[in-house]
Amino acid sequence: MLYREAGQFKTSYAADQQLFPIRQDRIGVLLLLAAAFLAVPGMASEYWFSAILIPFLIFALAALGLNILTGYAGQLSLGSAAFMAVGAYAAYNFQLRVEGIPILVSFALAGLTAAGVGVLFGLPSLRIKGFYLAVATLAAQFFIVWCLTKFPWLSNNSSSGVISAQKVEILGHIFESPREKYLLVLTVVVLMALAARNLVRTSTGRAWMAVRDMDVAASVIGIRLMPTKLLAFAVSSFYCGVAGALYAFCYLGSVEPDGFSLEMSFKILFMIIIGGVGSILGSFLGAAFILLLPIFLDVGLPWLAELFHLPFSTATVSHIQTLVFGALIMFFLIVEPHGLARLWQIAKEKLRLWPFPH
Amino acid sequence: MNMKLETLVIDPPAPTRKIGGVILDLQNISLRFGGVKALTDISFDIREHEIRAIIGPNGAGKSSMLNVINGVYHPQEGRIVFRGQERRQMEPHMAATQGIARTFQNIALFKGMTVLDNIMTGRITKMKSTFVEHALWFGRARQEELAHRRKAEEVIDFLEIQHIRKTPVGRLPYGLQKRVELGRALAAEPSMLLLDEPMAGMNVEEKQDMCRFILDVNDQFGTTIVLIEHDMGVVMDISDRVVVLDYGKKIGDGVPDEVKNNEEVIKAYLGAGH
Amino acid sequence: MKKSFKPALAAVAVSLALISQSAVSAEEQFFPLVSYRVGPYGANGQAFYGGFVDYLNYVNMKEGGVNGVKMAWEECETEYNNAKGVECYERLKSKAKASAGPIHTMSTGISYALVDKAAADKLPLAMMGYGRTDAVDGSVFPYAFPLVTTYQMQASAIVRFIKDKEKGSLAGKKIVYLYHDSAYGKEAIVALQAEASLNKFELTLIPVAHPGNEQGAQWLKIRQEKPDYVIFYGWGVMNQTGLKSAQKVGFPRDRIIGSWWAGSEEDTVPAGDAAKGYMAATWNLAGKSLPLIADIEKTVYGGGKGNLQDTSKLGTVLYNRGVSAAVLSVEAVRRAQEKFGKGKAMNGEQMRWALENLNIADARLKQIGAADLLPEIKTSCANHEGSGKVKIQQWDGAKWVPVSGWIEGNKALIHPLFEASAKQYAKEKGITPRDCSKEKI
Amino acid sequence: MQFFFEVLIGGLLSGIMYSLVALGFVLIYKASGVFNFAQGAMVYLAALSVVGCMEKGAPLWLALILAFAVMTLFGIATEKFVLRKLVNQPPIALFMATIGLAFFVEGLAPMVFGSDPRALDLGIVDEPIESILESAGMVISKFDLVAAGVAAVLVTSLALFFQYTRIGRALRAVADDHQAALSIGIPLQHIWAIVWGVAGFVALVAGMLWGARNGVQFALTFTALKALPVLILGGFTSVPGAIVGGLIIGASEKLAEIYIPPVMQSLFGGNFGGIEGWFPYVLALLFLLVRPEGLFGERHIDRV
Repeated sequence: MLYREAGQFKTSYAADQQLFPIRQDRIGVLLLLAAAFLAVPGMASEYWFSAILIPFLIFALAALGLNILTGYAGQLSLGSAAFMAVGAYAAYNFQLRVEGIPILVSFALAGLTAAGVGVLFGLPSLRIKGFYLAVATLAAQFFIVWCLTKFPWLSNNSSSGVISAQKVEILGHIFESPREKYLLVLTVVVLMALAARNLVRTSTGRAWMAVRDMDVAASVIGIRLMPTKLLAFAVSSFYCGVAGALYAFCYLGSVEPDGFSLEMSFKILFMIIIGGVGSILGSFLGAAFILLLPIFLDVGLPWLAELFHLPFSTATVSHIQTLVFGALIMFFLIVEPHGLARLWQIAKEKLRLWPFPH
Repeated sequence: MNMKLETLVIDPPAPTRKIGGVILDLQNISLRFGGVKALTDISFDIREHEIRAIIGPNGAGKSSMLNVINGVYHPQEGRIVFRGQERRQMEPHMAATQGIARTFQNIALFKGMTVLDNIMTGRITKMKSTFVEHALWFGRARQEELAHRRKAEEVIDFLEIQHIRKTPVGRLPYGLQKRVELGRALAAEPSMLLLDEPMAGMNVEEKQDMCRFILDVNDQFGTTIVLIEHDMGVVMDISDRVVVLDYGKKIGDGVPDEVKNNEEVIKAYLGAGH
Repeated sequence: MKKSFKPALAAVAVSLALISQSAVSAEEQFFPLVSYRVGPYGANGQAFYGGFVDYLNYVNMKEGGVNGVKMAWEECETEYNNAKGVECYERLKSKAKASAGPIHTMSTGISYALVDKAAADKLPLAMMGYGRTDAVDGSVFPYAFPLVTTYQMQASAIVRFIKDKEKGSLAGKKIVYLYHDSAYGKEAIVALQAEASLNKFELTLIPVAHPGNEQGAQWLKIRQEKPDYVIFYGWGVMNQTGLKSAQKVGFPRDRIIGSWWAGSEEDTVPAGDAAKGYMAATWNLAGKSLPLIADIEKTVYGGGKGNLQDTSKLGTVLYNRGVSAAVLSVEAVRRAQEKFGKGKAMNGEQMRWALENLNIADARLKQIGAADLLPEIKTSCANHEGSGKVKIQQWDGAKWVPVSGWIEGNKALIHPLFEASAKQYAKEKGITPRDCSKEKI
Repeated sequence: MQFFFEVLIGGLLSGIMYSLVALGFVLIYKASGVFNFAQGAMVYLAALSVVGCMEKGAPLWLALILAFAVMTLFGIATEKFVLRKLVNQPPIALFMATIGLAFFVEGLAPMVFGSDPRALDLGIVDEPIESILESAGMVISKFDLVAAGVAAVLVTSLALFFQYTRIGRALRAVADDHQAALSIGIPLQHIWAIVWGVAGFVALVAGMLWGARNGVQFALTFTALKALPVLILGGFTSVPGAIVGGLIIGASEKLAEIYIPPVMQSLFGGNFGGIEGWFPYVLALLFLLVRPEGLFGERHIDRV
């Protein structure tokens, strides 16, 4: 009964095609945003901002980007981290080389740069499908990182290849404390998530999904495969690029090309699979799961070991963390192969009826 | 091959309908996959507003013929003249923009999307707004989405599938999926509609519904219909002209009665031992 | 289904409670250990942090801490991953407000990510022999300490060692620099190029892509080049593979000299016989017989408080290096207490001062039995490195044996490179460097 | 020219090492359509089991048998507790499950057997063959030749196994058609367990050779990265493809590492070595643009 649509009649198509057609969803999202913008900044500690909330939002944005490509347009990619690297290095270079450029413009240009590179590496998708394409995107992963290592100009000739992000200054205000950075990242991520939601509920998104579900049929009803796939690569890389810029400027501060490793690409992929392929909410849930689980294990396991006086050495506890992480991934897949977002959906369907079972 | 002769109760074609001139002319079409000949030297034409059936045993090349018409396959030889213009290489999406829509033998719906989204997708060639407008929900995006939603709802009303509009198509029974697929094709407001076995696997009642929809489409919108169907009763009842293929060759062409009495056609159907 | 979530929720609640736990009490000197013991380099971390923790325990057990202040610590696993390193740092830093020992990450990547954060939080970051090398210039990097040696000074010292072997001249010699293609491997290039033009030897650069488990092409190229020496900056599996590949093409191992990241038992044992004769730089010797190590074994392991699960690691190069890092850190605590009050826990700022004003002479090292665990070290605002000395050790097939005394890199040649790089960094970041001549001791 | 051949031969022999890892991927993909990301972790587990048993005092032959038992158990357990519960799920879910499996193994194996890098001595010294070195002046490694021999024996015995045993035929059948396989009378579950066991055996062989070559340690899991381009090139479903793909990748990446960076250096200046990380992938990608199904993969025609 809590989540009941009955009684909410739509009198116009406009009402039915809002961002969130169901009232409870609208209220829920508004509450969540209010909490994120108003309550969290007052309550969270510095640790929560710098170590959990900011990386969570940034990875959720990257996962969202990958989800657009993989979840909506059906093109499996293992190169997300490389596109983040492009974004990070592009933003750094725009700040460095263009006098007085506003930081947000740099971020947008970083996204566009990443989008351009994404389109380039998306070209093979016109001929290659499935796991073959996934492995081909690895070419992007390794090649891009290598390029960033090899062209010293890109890191302003630093001998190590490491770049240090410049100050984040908007309208004369310097975003320095974790709280300010959190708010900046939150704003960017919320806006981009809304834009993504708009994209996937309109004809752009329908074209992507059509290509994903059956590309021949899609072309028969008039969808041009090439621009549609390439647009997915571009938009996805744009998201990853902006995420990369935020990663460098609002999270780590200093980044090296090797930091944008294959491991990171995989992590982003885990997020969308665990969270839910083809779901915007899933990108956020997945990012939370993949980032928080190891932290909980890291904090919780030694505590449990102590509690039960288990003779675990520090190394053993670390091994158990890895093991449990793997086991939980399998467990969640077995319980719900379609991801956390589906679990949420099922919960919503149950709530529709609750507390009456039928 | 099932040559059912049970008769369906179907309204005869409306007398008001005027069959026009040739809109699509296929001349000496040959199609090969590697060494395998799928179609050999096939010629026939399709006139405006008519219902044209393509029949033949399994593997006769019927689906390949439709694939040639809307550009999925490119024949090695032959000419295709559409509305007086010869076309060479054409991609499927170009056929779609020229007003050719189709359904598939094995349903090719977008399984992860709802009925409404599938039908909205059918209108994609009519949409002009760009992805930037979509992302910002700005400019033409909003008006267009609403205008096309209205059109999509018309199709939904026409096919009487209002109750399932928000259901993901993957969850629908087979008969309804076929109907949704027809809806997706209709949403494009095509001038020519290619239907690949629209009634396969349906029970009598569902078939009647489908026939009614096909005739209504043809009648109300004047849509030219090219139809592949195994149910001879249906074919003979609703089509204006029938072309018969066997082993990639044309063996008969004409109005239903002619075809029914064509020696070769009878041989092909009976001799094949189906 | 519902049931199985309950323990998970409980764990979440517990973890949350733990994360928000309060800081440690004031009589303890807290060491945030941003460590790693699993993952690709887990074995290295186990030895290093095992040694580090054992020494802290040793100080507590032997003398009841420093002037009564007990050493305390908490570990957080980074898996050698930059993002996890930052998370760990942030988690531990709230506990490090009242007192903070220097942070050792044993990872160049994590150090880079922490340089700015640590400076903002006023927590000293120690990077012994790794990390951001231009932080040698303390005027720009007040809180970062690349102590003992850097990639560049080490390379310079290796060149000097070779030069001594070649009877004082390298003119016309050929040296190949084979390196891990990352910040770590790349930083020494400038130093080696400077050395090459100074000493007139021919330098060939050959990078190896991460992880470096395949070096066939590189070593065939080396065989073709026929260099007199190979300077080898490898890491992890790249080290064993390099030694094995050298054997495969018949390149003599005693002409290969590695950096300290490529000079531990973890690097040579897996290579088996192929490692025999190979040399590497180090600033601490291996072995259990060193007085301090022997005493740790007796006191800490005898007292059942040993941190190592696998005691065979006791006395390995990396274990002893962990002890070495801890000795240095504890000596800094001592120094800070001398200045700011004995018997008190020292906070980040006080520790920073101590690290910048270290002066550990040989006599003191002998006194604590750590003579061969550290070179003499004397830091200042302008020189956060403080030593620049290494020894060269050689693998005899079973253990590492020292083959040289302390060798100092060419400071006059190398340190200006740091200053230039630091200056560029200051400019990019808009930092006004401190005036080192005005720093009070 | 002599140098060219030296690099070429060295590359081909390295390529065989990649093929060994790729084989494991192919077997599982062929029989169950699962892209098994845990193959690298399995190589690690296998090698670690061998050195672990040897450290406890077992001779090499016994350690090998025990490790094979470990791998078989692992295969059966994987089928029983993971794959069976994910039947009929989309391939990406299965793929993800194998990633979870990889983490699981990477945590479990070192916990049981210790995480120190260790040497594995198979009694073959990895040195240049003297006679060739003297007569042709070329370096050909003894060890690599042995590895090539082992790979040849392995592939031959796999081929015989598939051709002449009942289980082998069932495995081939299941690759072609799951329904048909059921009609032979072997339950699909058993077939999956067996194929994971066989892949475990291949992992054991790969783990032995790679472990003896570079030491037994965590980095063995990275061998999977070397196998992926081999897979794309050879096709996911072809055993000969894995071998030929390995040879091509091995030879071309070594030649590229030697000959491409100088060209780039003359174009852009600077140092461009270390291209082995991406070169095989880009090569495989370019190859795919010409032949999207790989060298020996099955051609796929869209039917509508």
